[in-house]
Amino acid sequence: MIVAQAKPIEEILEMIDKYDKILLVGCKGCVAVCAAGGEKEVQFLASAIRTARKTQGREIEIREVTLERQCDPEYVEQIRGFAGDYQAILSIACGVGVQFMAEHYREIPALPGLNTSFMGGALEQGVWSERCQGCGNCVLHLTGGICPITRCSKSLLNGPCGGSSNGKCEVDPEVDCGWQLIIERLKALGEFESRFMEIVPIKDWSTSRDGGPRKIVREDMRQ
Amino acid sequence: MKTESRLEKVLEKGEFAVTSECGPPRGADPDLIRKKGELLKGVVDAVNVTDCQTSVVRMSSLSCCLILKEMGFDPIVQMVTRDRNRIAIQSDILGAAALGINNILCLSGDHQRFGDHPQAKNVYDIDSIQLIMTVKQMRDEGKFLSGEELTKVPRLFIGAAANPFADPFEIRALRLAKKVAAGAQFIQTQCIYNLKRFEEWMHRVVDMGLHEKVCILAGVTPMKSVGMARYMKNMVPGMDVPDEIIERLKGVPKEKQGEEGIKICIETIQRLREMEGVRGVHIMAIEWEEKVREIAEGAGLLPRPRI
Amino acid sequence: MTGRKIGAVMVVGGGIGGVQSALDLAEAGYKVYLVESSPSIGGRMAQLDKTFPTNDCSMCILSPKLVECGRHPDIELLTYSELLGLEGEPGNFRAKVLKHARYVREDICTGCGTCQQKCPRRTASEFDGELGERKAIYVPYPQAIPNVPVIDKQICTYFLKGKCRVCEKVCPAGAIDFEQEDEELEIEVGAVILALGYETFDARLRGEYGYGRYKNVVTSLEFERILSASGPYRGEILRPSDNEHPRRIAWIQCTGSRDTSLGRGYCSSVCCMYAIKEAIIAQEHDPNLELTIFYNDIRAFGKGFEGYYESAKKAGIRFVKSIVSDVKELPRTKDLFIRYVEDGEVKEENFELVVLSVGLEPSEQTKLLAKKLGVELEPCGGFCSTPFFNPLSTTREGVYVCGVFQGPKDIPETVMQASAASAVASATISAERGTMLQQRQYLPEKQIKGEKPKIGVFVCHCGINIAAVVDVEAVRDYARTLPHVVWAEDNLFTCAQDTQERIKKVIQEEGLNRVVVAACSPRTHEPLFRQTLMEVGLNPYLFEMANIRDQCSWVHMKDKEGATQKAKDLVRMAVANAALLEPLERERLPVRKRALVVGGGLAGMTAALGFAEQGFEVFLVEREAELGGNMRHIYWTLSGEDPQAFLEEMIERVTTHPAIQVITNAEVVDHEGVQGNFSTGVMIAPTMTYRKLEHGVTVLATGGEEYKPKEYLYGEHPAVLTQMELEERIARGELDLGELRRVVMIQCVGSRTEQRPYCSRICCSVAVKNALKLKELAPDLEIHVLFRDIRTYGLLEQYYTKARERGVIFTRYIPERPPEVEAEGNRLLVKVWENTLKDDLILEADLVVLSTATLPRENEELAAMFKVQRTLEGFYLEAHMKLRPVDFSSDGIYMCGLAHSPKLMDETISQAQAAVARASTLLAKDEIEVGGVVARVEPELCAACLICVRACPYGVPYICEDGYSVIDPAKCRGCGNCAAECPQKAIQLQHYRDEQLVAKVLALTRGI
Amino acid sequence: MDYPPNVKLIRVPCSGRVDSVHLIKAFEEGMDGVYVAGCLEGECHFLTGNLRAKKRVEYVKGVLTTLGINPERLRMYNLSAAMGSRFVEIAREMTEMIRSLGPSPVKTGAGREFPQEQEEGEEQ
Repeated sequence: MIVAQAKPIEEILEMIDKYDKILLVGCKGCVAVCAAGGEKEVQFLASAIRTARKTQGREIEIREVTLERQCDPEYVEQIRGFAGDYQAILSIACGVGVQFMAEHYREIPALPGLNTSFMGGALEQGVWSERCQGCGNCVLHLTGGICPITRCSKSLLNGPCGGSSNGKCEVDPEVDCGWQLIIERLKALGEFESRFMEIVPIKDWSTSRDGGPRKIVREDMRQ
Repeated sequence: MKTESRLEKVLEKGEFAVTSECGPPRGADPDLIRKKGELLKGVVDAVNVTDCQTSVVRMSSLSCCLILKEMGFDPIVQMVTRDRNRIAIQSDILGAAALGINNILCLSGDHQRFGDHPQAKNVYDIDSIQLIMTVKQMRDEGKFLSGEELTKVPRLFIGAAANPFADPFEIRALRLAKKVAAGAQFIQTQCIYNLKRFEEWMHRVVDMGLHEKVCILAGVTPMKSVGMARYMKNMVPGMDVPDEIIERLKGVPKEKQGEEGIKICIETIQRLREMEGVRGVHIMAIEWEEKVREIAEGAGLLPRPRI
Repeated sequence: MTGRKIGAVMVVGGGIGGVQSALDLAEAGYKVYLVESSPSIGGRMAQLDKTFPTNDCSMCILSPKLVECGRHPDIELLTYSELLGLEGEPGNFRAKVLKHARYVREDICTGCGTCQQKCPRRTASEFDGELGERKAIYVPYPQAIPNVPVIDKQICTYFLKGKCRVCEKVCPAGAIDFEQEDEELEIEVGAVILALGYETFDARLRGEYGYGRYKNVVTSLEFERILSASGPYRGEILRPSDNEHPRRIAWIQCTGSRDTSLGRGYCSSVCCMYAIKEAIIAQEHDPNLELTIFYNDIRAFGKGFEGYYESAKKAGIRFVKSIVSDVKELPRTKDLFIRYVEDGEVKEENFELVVLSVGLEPSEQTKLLAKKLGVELEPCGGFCSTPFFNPLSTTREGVYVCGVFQGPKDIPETVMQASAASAVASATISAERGTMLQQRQYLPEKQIKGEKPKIGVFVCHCGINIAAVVDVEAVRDYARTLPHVVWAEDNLFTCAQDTQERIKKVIQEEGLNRVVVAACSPRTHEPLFRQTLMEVGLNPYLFEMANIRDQCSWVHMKDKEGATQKAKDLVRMAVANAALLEPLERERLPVRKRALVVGGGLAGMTAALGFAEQGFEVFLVEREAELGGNMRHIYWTLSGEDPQAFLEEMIERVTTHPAIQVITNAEVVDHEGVQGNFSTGVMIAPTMTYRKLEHGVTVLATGGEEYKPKEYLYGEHPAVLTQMELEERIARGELDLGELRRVVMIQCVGSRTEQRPYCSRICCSVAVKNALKLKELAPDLEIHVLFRDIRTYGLLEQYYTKARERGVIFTRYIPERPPEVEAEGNRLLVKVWENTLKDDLILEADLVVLSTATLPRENEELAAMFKVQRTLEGFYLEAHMKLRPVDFSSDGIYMCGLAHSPKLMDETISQAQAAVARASTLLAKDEIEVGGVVARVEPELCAACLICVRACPYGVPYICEDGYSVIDPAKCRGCGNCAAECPQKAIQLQHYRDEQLVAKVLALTRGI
Repeated sequence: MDYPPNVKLIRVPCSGRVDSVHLIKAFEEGMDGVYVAGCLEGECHFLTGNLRAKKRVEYVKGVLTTLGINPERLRMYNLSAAMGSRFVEIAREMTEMIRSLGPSPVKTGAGREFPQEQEEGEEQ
């Protein structure tokens, strides 16, 4: 899923400072699952904003909505009926959601309430970790199912650098050395001998973000 | 392909090679690098110039190499893949060769997290092994990475780094093999304090026959003080400083610790020289270049052979 | 026996013991006749102010039980009645009961109280210890069950002089019937339980204390009434002579106890604790009081008692170890002049009020009834004789006993025994379970969906508990102004049974669909009111309480205006919440009629047999290879029984009983499920076979063990033993008694210490037991017992006396200077500081015997597995110290034996039987209701994020095939953690929905 | 056993039921102080509810700080049902603390009562 976290409230308050009527839109997709942008966060943020405004003696009207997803036009259109009544849309979806809001409601500013962080998963309650950078050209079959691009701080493709120490990365002793993980996994799979010595050729990054904004078209589905 | 590299020639002759390094200045003053160069005159066969080491911004390696070249050195340009994509890298390789630089050391580079610009975006378009392949392909096949032909090949003696002390230990020799397979001709290792561990690594290297395919220069760094030893032990990832070293430094008064460090360094070089497969020594006297001569002298490495 | 058996039990005595027996029996499927000689049930506990060691209000915790008893369809109350005799045989008795004429018809009286108000004739109130008054027609106390007055023929003007009949004139219901006559009933029952209780010692017999002559000398029971908010002085501490506040109060312990000269050679067991409690409560009323307790030994031997005693000492209550020789009244001031001896010195002191801590004894009527029934009494004190290993059986088969009539004891032990008696009494007729029951009559549940809220508010005065501080009428009037409120009224006691009838009437007449009671704590009273709602077809969850007593009147006594305002706020919040209440569904689950007993010692085996005799299957799981536990090391008792013979026979019965599966060498490894449907995994050695046991209830009887001391050279010197080791050696003949000249026993080894601050209860009597045994075997042997307080409570006191008579020397030591033991070759030197003589006593001993603490057996993992709570010392923690002494707060799990607290074998047997009784109330049911306050998922909103799955402490939620979270209402415990964490607000904890909690906040801040 | 009547209770089955939204709402509504009273640590009737509540309280305290509301206005207390006198003590302590702080800025509209500098403890 896309993992995001709340922006500092001060930043949000500054963003909406000139408004007194805003629409706060949550998303039931990834950001709900990572506890950043679901209905609960909508309620919490709305209340926090109103609380802050009250301390300044200024009222603010906030309408609270949570959409099924903010990355599908049909859902985004669900606020069409009343979006125009508000001076700004504060979206606590991922960056996709915020942009979809902006694209659909061109006359109203769409503001981000979250910092979209990465694609990852939950390690345990309240802990999420990055797993994929969306390079568009997956090599996981070569690396024991552990992504060197995401899990190695330097995205090395041919083994660990000299900074790997006790299974940890030189960047942060809390971070596992991705290559250590890959090596262990390859060994467990009995693929170490065959895989490790093979020099992985220079990667084609054009399928990645480096190739410019990406788009997928399924012609068979297209109408 | 043979190059004009003095280092390559020294090694070819079967001499025990000596290299050292110069850290470029944090400013545009060329005299600072010249001053360092003076200290190494007649002491080394080649001199490395680091490439924004520890991700701290300094004068570019290539520019400093040129200054040292003018002073009569055979510089080794260090190149990290952190800051350049394959376009810039190939362009710099061509430039280096054109300017008469004969050696290149291919590195991935320290992560910027602990440098002076931790906010920077890193590149890592290719890794160090792929960089070795790149240089080799340009030199030996006369082709860019794209496969297109280039007009005049860059004749560079290709080096790489190895850290025998990083984890996981068991792949360290294998990784060296990968670098050799990619085209590395000389190797400069991480500084060695734990001789036992290094010996172990060397055994594996010899067992695999790698020492015959590549020239291994063992890295050494003199300790200035017990504080430095502790710092290296605890703070530098992939550094293995045994407690004996610390104990030994602790055993002498503070003002004598530097002297003791140099003594240790010399002893280390003498031990390394005995080891099968060790073809030279790379003396990294960090911000202490004035001591390189003393160390080389002490280790009986002077004078350097004439080529 | 071949005759027909009857599925009914008669319980004689309507105090807390009788009430508990009756409730357990009725819930387990037996018809109950509850016979009480006074006009109402409740007994002594109703008279008490607070209870130790939790300081709960006695009436408040008792009242719900009384109401439950009063309204239970299978309990027939026969108050103002007495049992005359019993014919027939066990299983099929015919009981003759005399029902005295009340002169008020129970079927018509509405309990409105008008007659009492108008009656012109007054007399002293027995209930208030004659410190207050009542009328000739009266209900003893406001919450009395049944709430039907009785006319006291002895003083009624009409009966005395032939005219008046004011009550008849004013009774709106026409319930007065002067023609009523005593009635003799014949009732068929299968068994009888005597819960006859006690009366307090007549303090006049200790003439030197001046009770009866000096107004300011009162009994402890009278002082309870003085403390009580509903008592004669409305909770102010006043003294009878001048209604002034006394400053210095003294308690004199052992008045009528431990006194062979008065024929009361037993200890009354409860006086030390109630005196401490009375002092603590008095101090809470007025911190400036000077409080002194004159005592003999402080017998704080029960669970949590020692800590309570210590807290009293810390609070500055003075304890003087001395017997008061006499009390004199100073004629002018009516103060009292006390003379006593302390440390060998005669001292004198003045007090303004003296409380005599009077002992407990069976009443003359009780003794008479016992004689009529052919039930033998103990020579000591006239308590009911019971076999040691069958402490609930009288000498007449089919007649059982519990409570103080069996021997002096406190409330929890009475409750325990009452439950136990219900188990043993019903065991004999278990085949007839359910044959005489009446189905509870509930109106079909009214559907309120779509209806607008119509809220009724009932504001309680709680006598004066609330009304003295809060302006109840103002709160009532205010409630009328709140949205959706269509009815508001105030009641003297909203929890009284007649008020329940009234609430039902109002619900029906006004068409209420939500009810708010502004009174006390939902913790004690919510079930009662919910029951009331159910009886008229309202879903029980359409009920809300505002606690305007514990959270308001009791804690804002000095700010009446503020309290009234707050009461209004609380009512407004409750009403706001009530408007949002929804009827909650409950699911019915079948009950697995099988018990699991963990622990195969005396407690576990007794419980297993108890279940089997009730007709339920049992798994008895024991960790060790053989059954018996600690009892294997006990060879005699104070009263002369043979524990080993008993044990052998018991093991035989347990292992051969067809309903009991004994699983030895077994360790519990997992546990899950809810009451009625548990499953527990055991691993059985040596093959390490795993077995899953499915059962409906669990009894944890994991036992205790003797503390192995580190003190006094134990383990270093061969002549230093524990009591258990001594017993074993004597029993095996390993001790050369001829060689011994002097034995020294040291008490409280490892107990009452900083590390283990509790009293181990049994060590004093074990020391006495073994001292007597040694004396029996070697009369010339010199035996010293070094003690802090000798705690031979109840009838055990006789043996302490006997030991002293036999020449055992008891020497007190003070904890600041404990005895010292030194080795000198084979001999031991014991040095002890004698505080009276102010000198060291040095004893050369051949044997030093340590009376060591009783510890719970390692149970931490097990407790975590069963999710049950423990005390700081590691004993299991019961749901309520007083009234639920064998229940865990988790439903369907019960405890007994040493794992609960140290106790003697007969007490363990009682508690095990009690656990059986409590568990049987569940096993007797075919199905149980689950659900109610549980988390509910709105699938539409659910993002299937798994946060609830991870947050649930019990692992209940899961994501179903359709991709949303499912929470099984049968497994959900209703904590609401999932609801709080759900990022989509897809989970709501029923009854505590976000909307409701926020509504309370809004009601508080925004007003109406 | 007396405490000021300004303390009012909202009953929950477990302190773990209390949600950060409830806490912030109470402040939005102008409550001067809020405290969560849970079981003693290690003695939660529902095993860990009180520990979760504690973490939520800590989180909301952080948010209050950024909103300029003194985080001391929100507290978590642990006590058992038998600790009546501790309850009274807490009620008094809380009331006194709120008195010294004065009314919540939510009610006065007087701006931040809590200076920005004191946010240092906050991460990032």
